[in-house]
Amino acid sequence: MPFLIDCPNCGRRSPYEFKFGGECKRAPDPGADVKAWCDYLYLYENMSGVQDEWWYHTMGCRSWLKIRRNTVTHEIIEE
Amino acid sequence: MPTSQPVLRYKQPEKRYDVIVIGAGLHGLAAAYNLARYHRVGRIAVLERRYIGFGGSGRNTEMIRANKRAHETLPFYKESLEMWDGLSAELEWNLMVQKKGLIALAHSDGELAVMRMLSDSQRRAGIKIDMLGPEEVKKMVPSLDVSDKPALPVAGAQFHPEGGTVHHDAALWGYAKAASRCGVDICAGVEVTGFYVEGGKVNGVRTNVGNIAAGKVHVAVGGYSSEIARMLGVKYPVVTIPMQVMTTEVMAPFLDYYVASPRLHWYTQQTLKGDLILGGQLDPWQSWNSSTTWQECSERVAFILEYFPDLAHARVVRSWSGLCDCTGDSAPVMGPSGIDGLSLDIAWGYYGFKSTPACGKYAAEYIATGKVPEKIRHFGLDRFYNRQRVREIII
Amino acid sequence: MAGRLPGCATQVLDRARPVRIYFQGRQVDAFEGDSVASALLASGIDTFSRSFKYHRRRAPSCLSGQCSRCTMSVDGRMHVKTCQTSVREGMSVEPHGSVEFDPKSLADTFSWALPTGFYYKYFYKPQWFWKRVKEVFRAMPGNMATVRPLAGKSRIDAVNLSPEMLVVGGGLAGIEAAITAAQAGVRVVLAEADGWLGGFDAFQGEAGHRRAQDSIRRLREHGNVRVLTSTWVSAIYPDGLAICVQSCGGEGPEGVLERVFHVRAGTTVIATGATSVPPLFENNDRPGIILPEAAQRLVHLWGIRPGTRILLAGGDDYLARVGLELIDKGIGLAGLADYRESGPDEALRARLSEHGVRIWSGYKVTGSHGRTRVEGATLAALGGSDVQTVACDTIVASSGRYPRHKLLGQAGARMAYDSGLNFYLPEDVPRAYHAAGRLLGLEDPEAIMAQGRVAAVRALEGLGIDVGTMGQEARQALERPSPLRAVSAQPLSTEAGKKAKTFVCYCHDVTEKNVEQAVEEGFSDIETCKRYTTATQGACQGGMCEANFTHVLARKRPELGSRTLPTTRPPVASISLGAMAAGHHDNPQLSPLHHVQLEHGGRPMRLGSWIRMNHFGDELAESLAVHQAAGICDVSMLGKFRVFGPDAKKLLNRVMTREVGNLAGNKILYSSSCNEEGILLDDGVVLKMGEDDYFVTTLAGRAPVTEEWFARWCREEDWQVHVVNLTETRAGMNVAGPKSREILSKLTDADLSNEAFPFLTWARVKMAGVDVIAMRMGFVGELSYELLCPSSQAGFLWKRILEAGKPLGLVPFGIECLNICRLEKGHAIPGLDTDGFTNLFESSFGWMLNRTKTETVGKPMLELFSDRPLKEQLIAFSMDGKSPVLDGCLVVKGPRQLGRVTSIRYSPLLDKTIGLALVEPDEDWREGGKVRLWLGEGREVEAAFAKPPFYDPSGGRMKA
Amino acid sequence: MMTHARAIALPGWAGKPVETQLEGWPVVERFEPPEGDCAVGLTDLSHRPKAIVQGAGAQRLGLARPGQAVWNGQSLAGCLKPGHAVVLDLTGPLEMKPADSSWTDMTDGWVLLGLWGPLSLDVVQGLVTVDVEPRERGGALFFATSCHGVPVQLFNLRAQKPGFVISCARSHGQNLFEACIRAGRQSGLKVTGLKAYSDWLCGPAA
Repeated sequence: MPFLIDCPNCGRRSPYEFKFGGECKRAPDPGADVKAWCDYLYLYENMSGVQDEWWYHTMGCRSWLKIRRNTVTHEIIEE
Repeated sequence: MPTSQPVLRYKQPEKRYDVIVIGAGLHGLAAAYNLARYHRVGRIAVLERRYIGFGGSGRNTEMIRANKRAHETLPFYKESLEMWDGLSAELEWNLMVQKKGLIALAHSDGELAVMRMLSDSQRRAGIKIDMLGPEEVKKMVPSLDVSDKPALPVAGAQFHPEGGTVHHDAALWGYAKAASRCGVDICAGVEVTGFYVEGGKVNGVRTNVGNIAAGKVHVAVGGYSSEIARMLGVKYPVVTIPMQVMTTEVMAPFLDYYVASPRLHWYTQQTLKGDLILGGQLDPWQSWNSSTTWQECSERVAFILEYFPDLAHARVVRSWSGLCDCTGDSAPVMGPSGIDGLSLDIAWGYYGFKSTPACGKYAAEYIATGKVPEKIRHFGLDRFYNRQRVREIII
Repeated sequence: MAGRLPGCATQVLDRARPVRIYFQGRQVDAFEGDSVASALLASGIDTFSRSFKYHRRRAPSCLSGQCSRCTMSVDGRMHVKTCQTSVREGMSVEPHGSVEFDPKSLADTFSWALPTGFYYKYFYKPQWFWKRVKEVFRAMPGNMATVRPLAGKSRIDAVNLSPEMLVVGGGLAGIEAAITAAQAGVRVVLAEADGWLGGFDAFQGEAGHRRAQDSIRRLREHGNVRVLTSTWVSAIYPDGLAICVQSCGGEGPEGVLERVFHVRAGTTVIATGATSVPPLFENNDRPGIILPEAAQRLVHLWGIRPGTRILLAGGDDYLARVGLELIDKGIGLAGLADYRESGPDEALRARLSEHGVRIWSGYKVTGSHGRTRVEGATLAALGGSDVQTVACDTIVASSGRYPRHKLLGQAGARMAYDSGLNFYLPEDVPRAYHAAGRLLGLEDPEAIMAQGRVAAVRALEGLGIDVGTMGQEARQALERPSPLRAVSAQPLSTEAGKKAKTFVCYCHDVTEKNVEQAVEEGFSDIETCKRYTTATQGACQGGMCEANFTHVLARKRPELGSRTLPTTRPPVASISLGAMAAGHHDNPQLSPLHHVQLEHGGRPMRLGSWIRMNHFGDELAESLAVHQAAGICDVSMLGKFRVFGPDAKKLLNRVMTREVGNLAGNKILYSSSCNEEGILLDDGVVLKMGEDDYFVTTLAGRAPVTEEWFARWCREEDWQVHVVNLTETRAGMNVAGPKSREILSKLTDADLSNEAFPFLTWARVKMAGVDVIAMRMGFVGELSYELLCPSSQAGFLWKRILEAGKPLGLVPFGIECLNICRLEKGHAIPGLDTDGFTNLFESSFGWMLNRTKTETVGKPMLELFSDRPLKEQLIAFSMDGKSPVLDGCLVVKGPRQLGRVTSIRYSPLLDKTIGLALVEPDEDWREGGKVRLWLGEGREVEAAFAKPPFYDPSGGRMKA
Repeated sequence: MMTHARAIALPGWAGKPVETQLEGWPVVERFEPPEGDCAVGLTDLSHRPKAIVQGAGAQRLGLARPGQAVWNGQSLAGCLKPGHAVVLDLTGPLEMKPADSSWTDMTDGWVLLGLWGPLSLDVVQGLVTVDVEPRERGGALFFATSCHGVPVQLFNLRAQKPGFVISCARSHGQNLFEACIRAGRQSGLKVTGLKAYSDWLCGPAA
């Protein structure tokens, strides 16, 4: 299947209409320690497989979307 | 004349080694070769899940250079660049080193300012660098358009005379051949699937062909480092992103230098064979898929044609991509992993190729001595926790 | 040798319309419909190119755009496939380099000294020797085109298409697929590489011609099929984009040479056909050795005699049929060597014998002879020892068939070798892609057509389109007997040619022996072997050699079992850089004040995507005018936003480092923003326009990122907040200088006095009848008004202000002057004076962090590191008079490199050079300290550390 | 008095513009020599009122889902995403009358081009990469997408005859205009004045 992103607002679009926003991460509490914050900021699961990630539809509806994608095959997994 | 002597010798792995290197790319082979040749560490194996040079080592643009930014790491890149010179003789294999010179273009006063800053840093590190005006660039590259026709005209350039190319496959096979000769076992088709870690110390790996005990394990898997991290239950500061490259049909020699535009993310050079290698931009998203993509290639070509309009009818015959494991500060991770006996040589992004000789040398030194060599001191994982990130990025 | 068949009418040739082209300056007569290659062949030209390594004579062998042995320079364009290029009156054709006499062909004689990978094995020392040798290498390759300045105009267009279905290949299968889809009412694009439709059947003599014409006629009945001929689908990318390059000839003064279709189809039918595999025998590269399809093309398309005494060789009845077609045209045959013991089909054999054609059953060709082209062939009995020599001027030979699979491979399919069929068949074809026709090994035209319909039906069903009874009918048709026919086993050599060269890869002159040697040296994996020998890596990219290369590898390493093909990578057919770039356009952004500023002498420059005015002739004079009278500057590219809704305050408090909540009335809040690491991103102002309704500005050029940034910080919240990017709605002008109030007062009734309109407040005023939001700001250090007016009225207002101000000394100024003035005040610009590592505290913006607010992005990291020493800091310095120091200069202290100058300018007002530097903390950064600037080996200049502002420290002038 | 300025420079080959003034906007009535019939007309409509409507106001426009558009003969409304609509006035008086604070006047922020006539679909298809004429029938359609790197908003009017309006940021106006001309060259695109456009828009159904 071609690598297209199904934008809930705009329909299936070329990924080049989007800006890739990285894997979904959870920020630590504001009061967490240096290790927790640096782990969060600088380390990545960098999944070779399915991961949840953010995409911003720059050329379309200008919304951030959460997409589940297989980073090896580019398959988008519908929830 | 030479007869058909085996150059690549694959072995079946034994049950235990003193050092296991994961990944038969350039860095893994170079580390193994240096260990075997210059350090007494016992039996060494290089485990490779595919074939020699499957990853980034076989999918790059062969560029060697030392014109990086961070003054604390410039000596490392300088040494690596110098090491290429003697390597053909040492490995008894012609790596086709061509220090043809690298011209990096600037397109505005602002870029020139950055370039001057870089050049001065590099000069202070003992690297030969010149700043060129548009007219000087034109003399060196007559086919380059330095007029105000391009949307971003050439405002000047940096010339790095020692920059150039090395044949990547030649380097791979040269290191592989030399490592084999020094007694290193190169085992292809052996996939590491896990690690044995006890009491914070690594003592072996699990593979598809059985367990292998090891005193030390060195990770040199290029773009695949996060897969190793998952086996170890950790994360690395790495995102894997493909980079696209293209090559054209052969043309009579017309381009003597490597020409690049850091601003527009393109570079091009003409190989000995006469084809052009074009490329220079990472894909805009994380991906482990090494299919070629159109957008980046097409955009690179569009920019290149702005400056080389006569190439409009040159023809691209092939494009490919390699996976780059990129850190946020564009510097690698080398040295301790936090696990005893397990050392890292990862996160080289798209500058792993040029760093091979020094990486091999210092990785081997670290593995053999357990002490982090001064020249790779800044590449540790700890830098992410104490605001010591390498200032490699230019903005 | 070759020549036109007398009176032979063909489908593509128009003998009534002669065309003259020029080959190496010599006139060649051709006809409308000829390709350049056919015209040259018809005129008896045998050698088209010289080979890459050995400089052997080469001529086209496929005539279908695959072998790339016919490439030449046409009208100055390099590497043009002459077999795919139509002749045009006056066309000039040049081979790449000298083809008739080539001294470098000595390499062929000395090839014994050049074993596989010789360039790795020799010359590794001494270094100087390699340096010389490589220059020789550079000059050696054959078929090297010369890059020449391009004369004349020729355009390459880009067009987007988004049909429901793309059909690749205009043969019977592709046409049927297109008709089927058209009947279902969907929009179809059909791309065919040749200049005509019909595919394989277009050159199968009368019967084939009738079949093709019938299909084409039925296709033409459908208006919703867009047919693109002369169009190579050069690649399919992971995002489903198919790049289709149409060659358009480039006629007319501004003619279109190529048109690139970027096709995004809902579904794709790939019917790219199959091609004969070139035979393996010694000297199998001589001019005159062609594939059977090429012979048919010559005869049926262009009425050209491939030779006068033709030897057919292979193991397939196809060759016998081609033989009969040749006889039918009165062309002499030297015989048919069929490596099957049984020989050709009984009926075919009888008909050949009738014409006295000699048939060697159980024989294969083992070598060719000749000087400039084939003069004879050696035949050998497969099982026995009999060897014969046959005189012939052409060898039409094939060793089986091979699918044109590259597009399928790019789409993600895997090709698996079927030893029963001796053919590669696709497996795991991804959804949305469907294969059809001869690509699947089909031979029977009925089966091919039925299968094309089935592929279309499946494709339509995949799109969720109801095809009614069509699906059923198509499938039934396919169930007729013998849809799939095995291709005969290949007449493969069992060992490498011993004496002369047997070429596997023609582009790079890689022989069977080279491949075997590589395997012996350990390069046994297909990818490594490919790289070591360079086989399949030439211009044809495996199109002519993959089959034989994988065969030789498999023969050498039978233990590997299955045959794999090298990875398929784009493009399928080489694509010009121009075609690749087509569709890319520089999109500079123009300010609403762009044209009016040009009228006033503005000097434009590109900054990011915007074009701004650097200065208006003399930035020093401009800066003095700003201080002494007044100036006006375009600041339209500042990002401007409306942020409103009940939760607007929450969002702003998150992204801004200062507290937005207490902003009241007509006050301006100046704030900055950081990323999560605490790195300074941006600065701007916030105005409160109404309840829960704010107006926010950001740095010039940052509007798109800011919009995304705002959205990012509420993407996981259920907040009611709306953001509108107003950047382009309102133009911005900064009117600055002691006389600015007086000037602007002429244009408005509003009270602009300091009492009514003090520093850091804003007001809505009507100025020259235009609605303006006016802000009292102090970036340049003088009394100044930032005016935001509707973009379309900006030019009008600018002119009115200039008219009003001219008598008082008002001048327009550019960003150079802006830089001088802001440095006089010591103002830093985020991203210019700071970089991606500079946190808020390290910049000069640290005071903007509201320490009580917890939600600010970046605050946790700033707090965590707040008690540790700074990594760097932004300092100011000055020097008397004009200094040669430029932006980017290093700040040093002995051997230490402390940082760099981020901005430095000469201020004519102060007669000082002043600057900002981003440096490591040092004890010298104190009153009286020295800043050492490195000018090169042994040369440094000293500047005095200073605490800004350098001008009007009390700020009295801007607050006046 | 003309207090407003066009964002787009008209090409010389379009003819000699016959200009009038509408509420301070310079408007090309027609070109001389007359444009005549055209397969594709390209008309600068940037002076027309435009707005973004968000939140409650957007819901009142009666747009059920993103991508849907409503054309009532005077104004066009398109839904970008839930709670976010774009409104263009094509025939009414030259004044943007926001219904409430959920409206933001974008008249000056965007250029607006009419791309109309029998072959306009071909031209628009050449401009953008999305399918602007999907199989599902019914109603006008709204798209936000990229046109050669420029973010654009596009309406497919679907009012008996093929016609589109396309808008983008003012600073990209010239880029978009030139992209339209490039894409339309093959189809015989003409740059027309307002009259031809109005005749087409308000004239009898084709």
